[in-house]
Amino acid sequence: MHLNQQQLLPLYEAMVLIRRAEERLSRLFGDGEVPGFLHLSIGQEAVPVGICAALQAMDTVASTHRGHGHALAKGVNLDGFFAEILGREEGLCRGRGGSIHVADLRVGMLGANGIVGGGLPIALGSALAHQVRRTGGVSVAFFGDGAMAEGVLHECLNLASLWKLPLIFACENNGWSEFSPLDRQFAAQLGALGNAFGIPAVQVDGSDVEAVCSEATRIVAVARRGDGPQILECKTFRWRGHYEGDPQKYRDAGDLADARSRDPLAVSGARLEAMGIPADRIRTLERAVEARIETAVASARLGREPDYAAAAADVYTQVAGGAHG
Amino acid sequence: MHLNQQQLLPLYEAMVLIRRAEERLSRLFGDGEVPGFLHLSIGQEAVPVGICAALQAMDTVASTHRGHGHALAKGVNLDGFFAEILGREEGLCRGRGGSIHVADLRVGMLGANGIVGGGLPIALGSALAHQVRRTGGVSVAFFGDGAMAEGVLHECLNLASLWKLPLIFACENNGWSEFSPLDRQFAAQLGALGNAFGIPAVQVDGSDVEAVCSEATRIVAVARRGDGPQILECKTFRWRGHYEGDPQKYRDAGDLADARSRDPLAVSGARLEAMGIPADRIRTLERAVEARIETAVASARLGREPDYAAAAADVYTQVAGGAHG
Amino acid sequence: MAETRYGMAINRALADAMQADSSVVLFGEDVAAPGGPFAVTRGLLAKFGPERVRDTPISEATIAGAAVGAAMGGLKPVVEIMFMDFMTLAMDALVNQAAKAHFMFGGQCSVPMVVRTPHGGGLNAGPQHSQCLEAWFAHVPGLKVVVPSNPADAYALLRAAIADPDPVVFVENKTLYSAKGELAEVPQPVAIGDARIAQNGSDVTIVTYGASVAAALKSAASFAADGISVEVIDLRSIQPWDERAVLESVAKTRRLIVAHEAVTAFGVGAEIAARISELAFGELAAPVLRVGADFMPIPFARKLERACLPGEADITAAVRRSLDWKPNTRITP
Amino acid sequence: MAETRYGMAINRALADAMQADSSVVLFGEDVAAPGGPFAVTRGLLAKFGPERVRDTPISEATIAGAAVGAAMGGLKPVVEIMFMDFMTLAMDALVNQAAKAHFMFGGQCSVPMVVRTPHGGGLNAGPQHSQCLEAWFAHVPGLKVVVPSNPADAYALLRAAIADPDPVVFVENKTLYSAKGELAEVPQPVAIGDARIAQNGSDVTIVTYGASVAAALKSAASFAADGISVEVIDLRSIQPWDERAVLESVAKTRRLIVAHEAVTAFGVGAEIAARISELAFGELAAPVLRVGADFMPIPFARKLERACLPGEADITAAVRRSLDWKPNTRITP
Ligand SMILES: Cc1ncc(C[n+]2csc(CCOP(=O)(O)OP(=O)(O)O)c2C)c(N)n1
Ligand SMILES: Cc1ncc(C[n+]2csc(CCOP(=O)(O)OP(=O)(O)O)c2C)c(N)n1
Ligand SMILES: [Mg+2]
Ligand SMILES: [Mg+2]
Repeated sequence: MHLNQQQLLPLYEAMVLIRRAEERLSRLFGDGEVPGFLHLSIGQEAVPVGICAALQAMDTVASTHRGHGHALAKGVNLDGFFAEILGREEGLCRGRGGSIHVADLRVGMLGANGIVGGGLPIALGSALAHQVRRTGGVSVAFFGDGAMAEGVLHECLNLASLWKLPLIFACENNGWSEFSPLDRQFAAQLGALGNAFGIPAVQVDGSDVEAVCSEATRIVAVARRGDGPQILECKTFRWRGHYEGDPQKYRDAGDLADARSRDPLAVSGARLEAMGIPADRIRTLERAVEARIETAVASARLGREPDYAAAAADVYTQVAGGAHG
Repeated sequence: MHLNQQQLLPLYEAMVLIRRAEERLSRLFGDGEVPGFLHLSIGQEAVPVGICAALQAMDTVASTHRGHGHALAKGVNLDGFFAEILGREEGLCRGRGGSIHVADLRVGMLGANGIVGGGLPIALGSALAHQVRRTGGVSVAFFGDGAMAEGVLHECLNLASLWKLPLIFACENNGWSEFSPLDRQFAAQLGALGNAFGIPAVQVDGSDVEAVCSEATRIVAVARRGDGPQILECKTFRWRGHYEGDPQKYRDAGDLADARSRDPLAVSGARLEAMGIPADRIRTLERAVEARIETAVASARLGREPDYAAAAADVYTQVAGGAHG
Repeated sequence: MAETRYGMAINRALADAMQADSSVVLFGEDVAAPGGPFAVTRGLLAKFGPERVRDTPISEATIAGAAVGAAMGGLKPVVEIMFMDFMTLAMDALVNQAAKAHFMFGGQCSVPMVVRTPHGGGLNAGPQHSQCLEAWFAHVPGLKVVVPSNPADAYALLRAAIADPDPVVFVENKTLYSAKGELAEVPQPVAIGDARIAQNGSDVTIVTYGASVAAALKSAASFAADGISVEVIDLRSIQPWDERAVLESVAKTRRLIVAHEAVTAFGVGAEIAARISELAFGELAAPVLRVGADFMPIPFARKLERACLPGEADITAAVRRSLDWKPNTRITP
Repeated sequence: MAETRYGMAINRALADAMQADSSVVLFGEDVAAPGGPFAVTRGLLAKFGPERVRDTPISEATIAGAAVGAAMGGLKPVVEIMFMDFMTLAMDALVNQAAKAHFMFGGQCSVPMVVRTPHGGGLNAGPQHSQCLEAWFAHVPGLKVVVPSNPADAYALLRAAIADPDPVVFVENKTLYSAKGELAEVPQPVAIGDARIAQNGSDVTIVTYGASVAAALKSAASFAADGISVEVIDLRSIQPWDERAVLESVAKTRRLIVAHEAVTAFGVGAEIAARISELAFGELAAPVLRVGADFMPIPFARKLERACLPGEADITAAVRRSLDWKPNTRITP
């Protein structure tokens, strides 16, 4: 199924935002401006964008250690995003979480997660809240192919099926779990596994945002109308190392070339071109995205160091009284 | 497939041993002679007996909270068994474990287990030891239908498949997980689940020891020759409460009647009769079993109270030196 | 005032909280139709329906993790882990998610969830069904931990835990479920972090919580006969714990015993002893002494379990040691 | 003698142990082909082959549980949990199975397994990748816990852990992997439970372990300039810990600081402080003071993490407080 211009352009723009934001982060990391670890999703942009395009504002997503795409596609505040990753008080998490814990609850982004598989039961609980509170919302659990080995996936497939929860299991299958390839990590096909629990599963080309979006739209509607959990497995490619700085010695040139041969931006760019969108319109769009990013970076750089006393006082929700420690 | 007389008689005897031992335990429990909780497997005897008949002495089994059958079928010392459950120094575990932790490493019985699903990775590790040490042995993980919901099953199916371990997943599906029926506990069929991981699965009538034994014999041979893990799902029936003393209000009369209508002893008893074994031969066999049990009970009752100082000194393996605490 | 059992006080707290706030939901193994493994949730399914009271499969990791997501999504989940020993399967959700979300997301959200779980021995339930692991949770910034010792506190602390914006580990005690006590028509609230003077005294202080409170009170009563006045503080909350109440008592008695059922080594008592030994160093007339379970897995056999778990006699012995302590007593290495 | 990095000392210990004993096997996430997330297991796959050195899927519960079964089956598994924070997923196998099997089966078997895992902050890895959770394991009878602070101890303690019949949690420290130190051609053995006097002194004792040893030594050096003699004890083992060594030192100095990177509250230091405050009550010239991380999840941003984690300055301040302590100093409630 193909989208029309008005539909595809914003998705393209969202993918450009993720790509450029992460390229920018990569440079900032290289310059020592990003503390800690940094996991980039370059090459995988069509997955979060295609899925989040199928969501409404009230819908919720739980993310992974590779969560920038999910965050940006769900619409987190861009300034707060950069400020967080640079460790600033103005960050979404006031500098306490960093890249691996970016969250923006206002837009239903329940947080990146440092624990592989950690987002699955959180998303399930969020789906339960949608169901019990009759919000009409759905919840999405993003997880990688490596996460499929964690027992919590099994528990969540089972419980989501038993309780017919409005939950989308969104697998980003990029073929790698850190430095190990999928076939040495997981013996099952996710689809067959889901089917065993009575959960419908589809596979899509995760480099084609239109394909992702149209499947996501379909299954989100199914989940939303109360017909239970759904699985969407997106075949995608990790272009960069597991983390920035990873020399990727374990990866051969062919695998990397394969990865780069399916560029979600190129796939959708070609479609836009075929629709007759002039190249300079695209370029203008890209420039605008880049400008937003530079503004966000500049503002993050000007941000304050996080306030230690405020952090120390915020281990528990601040209500009257109560010292801890 | 049917067994001949010489084959079936010892299996029948082993089932009688479990039945009578547990009936005896039930009475001892009623009399206050058994401390703690007691989970009986009456009605399920054909499963451990059929499977353990397919095993060799070096093969290992990891068991569950409902482990008397596994223990007795694998050949644990009967005196030590009763002494343990009565909390005596002469017990298999010197009175430190009780019913739920009965173990006899000498016969490859790696222990009953108080943690639902807890035996699965232990059995997997044991299978790994068989594989690495080239013992030629196989390992069996017994688990209930309720345990299927634990994430560790998923992890073990995956890892056993990836590593082609000589591991038998032996599910005792008695339809109940404590006070909750299977259909409210688990949304998948175990066979389909196993197949998703590339693990062959068969279902058998767990009340027919011949059926269990012949399927077990076949798949144990497959696992033993290095062709990887196998699943055996045994449909069986829990006759008694989840634990002794359970009033079973959650269970309707029909379900209980169904359970009792498939008595493994009756099924095999009828076969023995059809083979022309005289009833008094069976009765003699049963009397002998009962006598062994009475001897074991008598000796357990005469047993010593466990030695506290010895226990306190045995938290770690006793080697020279080293105080703890 | 009416006499109520500890388990029933919890039941009433759950019912009252669910009545008062439709966002309170319960889930756990056998808590709905069967009414709970210890009958604590009996009747709640009938009262509040299958949407709010749910049986789960045996999936502890997901029970706890789902509570986190549900709490972030506007519910107030109260989940049950059937024995505290099984918290081992739920640690990630509690420690890495529930405890940290509020802080690590910069205060954007709270995680108002309660995990109810029973600890403790005394039932010959063996090494995997008898542990007291509350010290683990007290060591995790972001979690609160409470351990009520009687029906009134169980009611009030559970209401406080459910009302609390942060994740609370609510530790029950298996042997207390049938214990009776007064519970008022309109129960008094109790704030998490406030200890209770269970018995006033002036010669020595016993700080304790959970099932050990009863043993401490018995010990105190036995000393009263000898004219020795023992103060018993029921801590009620472990994280945060009421340092001020303990210091005030020690300022008076100058002698402190910390008693609990958990294994002594690296247990809750270590923190209390360390802290009071520091803060009241110049005031103490004897070292702070600890009473807890011996250093071993809780054994099965009656005699072994009894010997392993601390009781009135152990507390009494510690009180004696404290009272008899002479300045020149030195235990050499 | 040759200078070696901490990570390489561990690598050599693994290689030597595997060479010496064919029942030693390794498995964990990315430990085989990739050579370990911190390159600690590099080369071992090539040396010992895919049967004995295995990559696992991301399945911490099963990694730990399989180690139990493998150990009961005659192997000596050394498994890796990539960050100590992920031990939350492996608790059941460690606490309910590994720790208890020897005792609960009446001594029928031992469980000779080692779980290697790195703890600690300093890398801005955030709240879920920086925790020091060793106090949990020290509280569990049946587990041993060691935390080496330098290459020689890392080598010797890992050999001791692998040779040990019981389950050992072998805690490494991420920031120490690249730390250099001497490692002899034929390294000296170290027994689990034996502390090391890292620095002799007579005025005050600092008991510490892991990465905090270096901070303590720096602090001690800074005091030397003022003529104050600080003794530094590197505990090396946490369970069991060397009570005698600490008591001997305190008999001399009469002042004790316990320092570690873990959160202070309910941490390892609580047990040591409680125990020494009890045993040496009459001998102490000042209260036992503790230094540890502040009570919060380890924050991400550089400034926050630095402020939260204890360092030389915090140790120095504690030593000063101890030295300056006056008998009438009383912190009132
Ligand atoms: C519980 C847990 N185990 C291990 C890790 C270390 N780790 C971080 S990412 C990762 C690989 C995840 O692979 P996948 O799920 O495919 O996600 P991808 O990195 O490919 O996006 C691992 C093992 C972790 N963070 N959490
Ligand atoms: C991890 C864990 N969760 C919960 C329990 C409590 N429990 C004991 S047996 C049981 C039901 C097990 O059902 P199943 O696996 O079908 O075995 P069955 O009792 O039918 O033999 C439960 C929930 C436990 N022992 N361990
Ligand atoms: Mg991947
Ligand atoms: Mg069952």
